[in-house]
Amino acid sequence: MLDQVVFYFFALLAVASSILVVTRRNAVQSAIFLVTALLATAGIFLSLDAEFLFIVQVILYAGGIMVLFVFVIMLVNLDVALHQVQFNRQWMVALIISAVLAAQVAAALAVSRKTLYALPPAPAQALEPNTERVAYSLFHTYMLPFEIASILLLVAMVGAVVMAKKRV
Amino acid sequence: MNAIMPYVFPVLFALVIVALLPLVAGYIVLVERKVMADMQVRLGPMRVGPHGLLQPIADAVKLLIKEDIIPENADRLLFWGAPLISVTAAMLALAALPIGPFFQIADLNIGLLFILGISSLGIFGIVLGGWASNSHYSLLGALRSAAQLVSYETSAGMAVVGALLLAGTLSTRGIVQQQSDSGVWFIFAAPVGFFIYLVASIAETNRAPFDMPEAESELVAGYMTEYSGFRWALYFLAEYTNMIVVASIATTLFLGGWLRPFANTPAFNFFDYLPPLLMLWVAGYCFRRTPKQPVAVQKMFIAAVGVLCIAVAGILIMPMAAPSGSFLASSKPGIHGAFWFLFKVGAYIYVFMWLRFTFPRYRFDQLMRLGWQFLVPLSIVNVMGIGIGLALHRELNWPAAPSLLLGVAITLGVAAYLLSAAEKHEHPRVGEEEETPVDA
Amino acid sequence: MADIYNTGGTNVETTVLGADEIILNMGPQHPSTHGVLRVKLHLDGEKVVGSECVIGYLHRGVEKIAEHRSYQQFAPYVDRMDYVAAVSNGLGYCEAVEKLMGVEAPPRARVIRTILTELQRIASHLFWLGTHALDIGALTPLFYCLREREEILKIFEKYCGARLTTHAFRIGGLQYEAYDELEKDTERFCKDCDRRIDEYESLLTENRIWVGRTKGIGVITAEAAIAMGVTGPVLRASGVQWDIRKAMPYAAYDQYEFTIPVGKNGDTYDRYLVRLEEMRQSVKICLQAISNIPLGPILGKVGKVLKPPPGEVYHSIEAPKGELGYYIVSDGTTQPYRVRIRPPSLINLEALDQMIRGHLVADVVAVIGTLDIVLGEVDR
Amino acid sequence: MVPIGHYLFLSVALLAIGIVGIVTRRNVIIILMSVELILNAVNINLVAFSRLVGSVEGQVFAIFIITDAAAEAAVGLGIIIAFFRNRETVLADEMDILKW
Repeated sequence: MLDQVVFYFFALLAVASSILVVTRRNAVQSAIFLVTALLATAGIFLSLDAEFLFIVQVILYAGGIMVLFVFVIMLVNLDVALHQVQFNRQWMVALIISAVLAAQVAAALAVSRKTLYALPPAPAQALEPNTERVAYSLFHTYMLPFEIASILLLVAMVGAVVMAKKRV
Repeated sequence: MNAIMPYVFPVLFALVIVALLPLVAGYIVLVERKVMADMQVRLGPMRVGPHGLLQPIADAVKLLIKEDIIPENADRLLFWGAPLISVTAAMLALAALPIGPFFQIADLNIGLLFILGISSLGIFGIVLGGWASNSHYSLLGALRSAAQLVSYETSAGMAVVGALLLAGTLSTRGIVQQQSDSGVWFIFAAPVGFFIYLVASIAETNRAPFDMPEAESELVAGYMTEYSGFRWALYFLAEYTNMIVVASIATTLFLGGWLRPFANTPAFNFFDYLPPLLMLWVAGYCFRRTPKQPVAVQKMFIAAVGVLCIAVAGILIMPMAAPSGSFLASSKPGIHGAFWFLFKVGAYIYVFMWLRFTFPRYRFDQLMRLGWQFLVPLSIVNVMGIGIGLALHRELNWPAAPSLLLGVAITLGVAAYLLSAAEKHEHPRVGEEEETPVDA
Repeated sequence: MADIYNTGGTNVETTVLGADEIILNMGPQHPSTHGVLRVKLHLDGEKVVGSECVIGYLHRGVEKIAEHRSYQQFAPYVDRMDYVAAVSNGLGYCEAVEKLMGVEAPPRARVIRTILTELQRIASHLFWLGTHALDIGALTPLFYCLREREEILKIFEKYCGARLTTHAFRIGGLQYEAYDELEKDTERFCKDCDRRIDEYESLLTENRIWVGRTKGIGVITAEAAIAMGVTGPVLRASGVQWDIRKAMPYAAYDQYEFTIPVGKNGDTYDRYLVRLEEMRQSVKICLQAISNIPLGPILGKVGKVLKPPPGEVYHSIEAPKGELGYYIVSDGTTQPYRVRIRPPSLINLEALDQMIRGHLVADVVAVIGTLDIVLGEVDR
Repeated sequence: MVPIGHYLFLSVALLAIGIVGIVTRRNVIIILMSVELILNAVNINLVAFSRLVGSVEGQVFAIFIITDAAAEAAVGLGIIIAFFRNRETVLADEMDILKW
């Protein structure tokens, strides 16, 4: 019961703020609603016993990446942007793509419904202790991807600096 | 019924904290003003209540009834919401703090990360408030603070990681337990980490000498320039709550949380008598000042404060006087733990104030340089040093003290190198030694 | 490598006015423009690429008022220019009129004038130190400085009854005879002051943040300083040894031993050191002066109605902030035909633009502070 | 645990909203934000299935995706700043030159 309330609360919050993200004219407000959506997702993670991912989502996504976004939005001139047309005329395309997507997922779910729903969820303790399990998996099984990810970050950092640097 | 029971105490405790926090923040402001006055050969607030004891309440009332001004071209939604974000983030972070072994809202598995993560969301309040005000001063202040918080979070986080290596857990309670078991506060095992955290936490709470975002002599009040009244008070509340949060983190991580000094040594058990004695001393001071108050109301008020102190002393003494095994005696760690925790938090905040009134302010580029070129490398080396020490101790079975000391020594060596490199940069030319100029 | 305490961009960089340039109005209502100065800053990010000072918010037409007052009546008005150093203003004016009339103040008056003016210099520098430190973010020195300044103001109060706008002197000598304990009070203060200055130095001089904030900031070379007409400690910090007390002695300065501190780099830090040393030298002068105050009259031979012969005179003194000059034209009547005042703050302020280019907004505050301007004097 | 289908629907909803954002918006920054939304939708799936089968692998991959998002945001925003500096615009349909 409590599970469901929590899930629907966060799900509704996530969907509502996502819609606001793509519909607000003002980019700063969009960014704020994106933060809300990300935090709602973090809440869903928490309800799924993924504590570590919850905090990663909060620190990295909401606290790190989004601050970067807000920073950049403030750097680029918004007063001008506010008076520009914010949407192109592709509503139909978007709707069609979404509809097709929805239909696909619905079909897939309908087909696999029996098997998918029959799967019993793992016991609640399966992921305990969460942080240690994630760490073990990250540093033993997925050591190589982890290192590759760090190199990716390094490359991204260098790339961002090169891109954003003032041309002298 | 049983399903609800586990939630009752945390919810009650959360309500108490949320209700008391504005009051506590107000009194921290009063203490700050008094400390400032003491250091500046003044008296500080003396008018409202005896020794200005009612000043915070008068200030709060003033702020609440002030006209609510929203600038003409401000983004109303964000201008309205930004202070709320700041306050909410700061207050949420309090949830995982253990004020003594019994008083804690939630002992999360990821406790410490939770505090760090949630309090880092407060930055949105600052940035959005500055941006929504639609003023140059505010925007500059907001951009500065965004850059500053992100920079110093890095080194603060790395300093925390150093202590976490020692603790082996993220749970705040577990960290203190670990310090209790090993008998050593982590400040002694990782002094450099504590230093880094001290500096970074001052910068993160925007306090002098790192109070760039609100540097009053340059940007008037930074991101808060356009705010007034209640919204401004919310920002202030958030700032002081953040101070409490970082002080609590430092206390939990480095200063042994709720443990009293030498908690494991029975020879120092007389330390248990210090808290009640301290409270009695404060009570005595209040009574001594009572006849000197000019107005009857003030006499009564300061006497009431004295009685309150005696009551607290009584609460602190009771578990010690009660027969062992009784409920009262078993509550001793909780009550005394809460005292020591708050005492340490207070001491940490006092250091904040002390630094604020002593030092001039950094310039923004100097601040960033200090953060990125000194603190971040040092904090990484600090983690490595602690790691080396722990590896020597755990893998090679060296005794704990020398191996940890070796780690500290490595870190200090790097710190000395960084400082000397900075020195060289500062005085590139030989013989440019500055002397008091004399006439020729 | 890790230059944590870099002293910042001293090299002036001229940026073409670009799209990212914003204009920041600093003042007239701003906590650290020392009154009602308005600086229009052209910023590239936080870097200053240009600036304009807008002055005149405190203009009271002091020079014009002089044309409608008798010589005696005008004396109190000059106190209102540099209200932090009223005694010095008064001294300059009185000596200028005396020069115009060809009279001299008696020796006793001149020595007491010297003592009070030097005390005023210390008071002015103390006030500057406190506010300058406050601008840079050190809250506490201000209160220590005001504590010492209070002692000086008490001496003034005992002497003439006023603390701020003293009107202490009279054309031809002194308004009042020195009170009995003047020597004792001054000596006590001087003995104390040396120790206090050491205290301030322990707070600031070697503080890394202070050094980082002031060294290499607002540099003005000796040549540039002379070209701009900058005077006072600002000039001396650039290495020019020019002090009117030595160059063209007035009052009783030729009788005393003191040195003129000079700096090397002409930056904010040097100006700080120069002013501190000047305070020490002032203490020295005061101690020498009180040890031997000659007896005799305090007022020279001037009549009740002053009628200087037609002519003109320029007389300048070394006020705490620089050269304070009075140019007075007399047409032989009881009122001056024209008075022109050369306020040190105004001329020093002109160097501001040159000093802050290429620095950050925070440095603008430091440089305005280090120039030690008083807007009452700038706008007159 | 809430049935897994609910999570899938939520995930699809976020994905669709993200796609709508990408297709209809002109502001590049908001397009980037929509991409973040889509990545987020993927994360929900991964974590939900991780909980369902009781293995942390899904969470580990979610962490990798967040890392990816960080890298993408850094480079993307760097490009936007560089572009804005040259063309004074952040609108996608005005980014119509191959070289500047």
